[in-house]
Amino acid sequence: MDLDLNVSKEGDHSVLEVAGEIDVYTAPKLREQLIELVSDGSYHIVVDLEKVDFLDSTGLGVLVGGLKRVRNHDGSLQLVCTQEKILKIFRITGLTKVFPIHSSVSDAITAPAE
Amino acid sequence: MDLDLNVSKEGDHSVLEVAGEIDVYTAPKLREQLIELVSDGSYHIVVDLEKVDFLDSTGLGVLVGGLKRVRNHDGSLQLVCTQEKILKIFRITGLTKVFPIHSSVSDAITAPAE
Amino acid sequence: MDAVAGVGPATVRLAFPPEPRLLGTVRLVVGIVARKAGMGAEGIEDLKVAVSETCAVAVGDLTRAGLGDPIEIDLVEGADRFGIEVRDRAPAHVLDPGGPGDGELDDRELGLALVGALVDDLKTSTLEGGGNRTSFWLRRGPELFDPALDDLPPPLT
Amino acid sequence: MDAVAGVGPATVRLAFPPEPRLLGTVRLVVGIVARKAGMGAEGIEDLKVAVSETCAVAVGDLTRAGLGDPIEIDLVEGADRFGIEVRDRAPAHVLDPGGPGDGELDDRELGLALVGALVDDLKTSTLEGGGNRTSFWLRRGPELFDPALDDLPPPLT
Ligand SMILES: Nc1ncnc2c1ncn2[C@@H]1O[C@H](COP(=O)(O)OP(=O)(O)O)[C@@H](O)[C@H]1O
Ligand SMILES: Nc1ncnc2c1ncn2[C@@H]1O[C@H](COP(=O)(O)OP(=O)(O)O)[C@@H](O)[C@H]1O
Repeated sequence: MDLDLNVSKEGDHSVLEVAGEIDVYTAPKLREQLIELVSDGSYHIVVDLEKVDFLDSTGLGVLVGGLKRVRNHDGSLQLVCTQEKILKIFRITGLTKVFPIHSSVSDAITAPAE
Repeated sequence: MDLDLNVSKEGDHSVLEVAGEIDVYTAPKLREQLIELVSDGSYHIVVDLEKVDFLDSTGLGVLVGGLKRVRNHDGSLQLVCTQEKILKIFRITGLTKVFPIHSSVSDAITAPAE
Repeated sequence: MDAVAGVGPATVRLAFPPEPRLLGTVRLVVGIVARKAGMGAEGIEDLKVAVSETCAVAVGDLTRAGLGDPIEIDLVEGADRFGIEVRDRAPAHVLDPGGPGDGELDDRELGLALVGALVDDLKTSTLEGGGNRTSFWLRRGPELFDPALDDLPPPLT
Repeated sequence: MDAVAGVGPATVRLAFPPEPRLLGTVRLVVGIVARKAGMGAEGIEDLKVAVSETCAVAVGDLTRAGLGDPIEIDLVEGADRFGIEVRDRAPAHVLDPGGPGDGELDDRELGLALVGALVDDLKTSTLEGGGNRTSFWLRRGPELFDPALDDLPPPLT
């Protein structure tokens, strides 16, 4: 499958690095991973999208689902993305107002909690 | 068109560097170039295929046509090719016995005339 | 596909069974044909997203209906634009009666919003005998200007 | 294309008008689908050459006959092989009566020799109502050994 996930810990944040294409076919794998993180008590999640080549509406839905899950635990879900073609997808759908989007993982981790 | 041709002079040899894909669509351009070289009195031609990504039977036919033309003038047509996928095409069609094939332009130029 | 060699726009047609794993292949093929047609990088990305969203809906509809009929895609090289038409044989689109479920956004609505924002002249209709047709196009070549949508010439049909 | 989602081999179908400039697009598409199906680099190259030669013949035949009918290509992902079938609506193949001309080799003969040497189980037949069908396949997955040509098992049919 053209989606690779890699989780690391940075203080009280879990960083989920996503590489490849997020679409109807691969999004379930991302959804499972987010659910697993939250069940394991990771409520502050940074999703690094810098190595994502493609993102569709299913992928957006999964990220929004992840955000709702962490919010149930007063957590946060932040994104790292500087790729114009991916940012465009968030912008068009109005989700730039929903997700804090940072230009690096360290920016995301040090960002003040909302 | 996905075929770039570049001619240079090396002593009494003309070196024709071919880059791109040689197929039914692009081969006429290569044929014209070979005809032009021979009309201009270039009878010792080295065709450098190192930047060729694809070669079909039309391309082979054009090279054989070029060989016949230079032979009418006691000339030579030598090839430079080290790419396995291109060599395979010459091997399968028995044309490795027809063309001298070298691993560099300088090898081709310094090769003893047959 | 009634194009005659050398006359009218070249249309490359692609058909594939409704399997989600093939959507990546479809995107790559659309990217290749659009690039060969002279579309710029941003236009190619927009077309890939639009065709992928459209086909994902068709894959879902066909699968829910238990149908394996291939989805057909026409890629049309116009003189100054690139057109895509997607056809499937699924029953008319209906929103999942169970709703999006799992507390997540309705992907289909998001998907439609995306396609509508990315391409020009989005049209959907139902096919005689059942099925859906979605078409859209994008101008090709370097973007000389970026007019507001209502500055665009009206669609041909 | 009678494959049903999840049952039997996935077949991606491509159709294009008989224009030589589209052969490069066809090769790229075949390369993509073959790679996604797990073919190795050498197999992909062999399939590209074989499909390009086959389609070039069809483009020539259709053009000489003044026909613009699309050429159809089926790309079949089998369990352990990759199959290609090319169909055109040209009158039965005939060798150019004027001969190759210009003192050059007959490209069509060279082309046929190439395709026959590169792929397995090459078959050609005429279609009812006029036209030609050419099919062949290649094993997929890593080449475990590289037998001399005459060590190969006989074709299946
Ligand atoms: N919305 C659309 N979706 C798909 N194809 C379209 C669409 N609009 C136009 N086309 C097709 O694009 C082709 C080129 O249209 P044309 O008017 O020739 O473009 P241009 O403005 O570039 O000349 C036409 O054959 C038409 O069928
Ligand atoms: N020469 C051929 N050209 C095109 N398709 C072929 C050819 N031979 C077999 N196929 C197709 O390949 C598919 C897979 O064949 P199959 O026998 O299942 O392969 P495998 O041996 O990998 O299981 C079949 O649907 C068949 O129609």
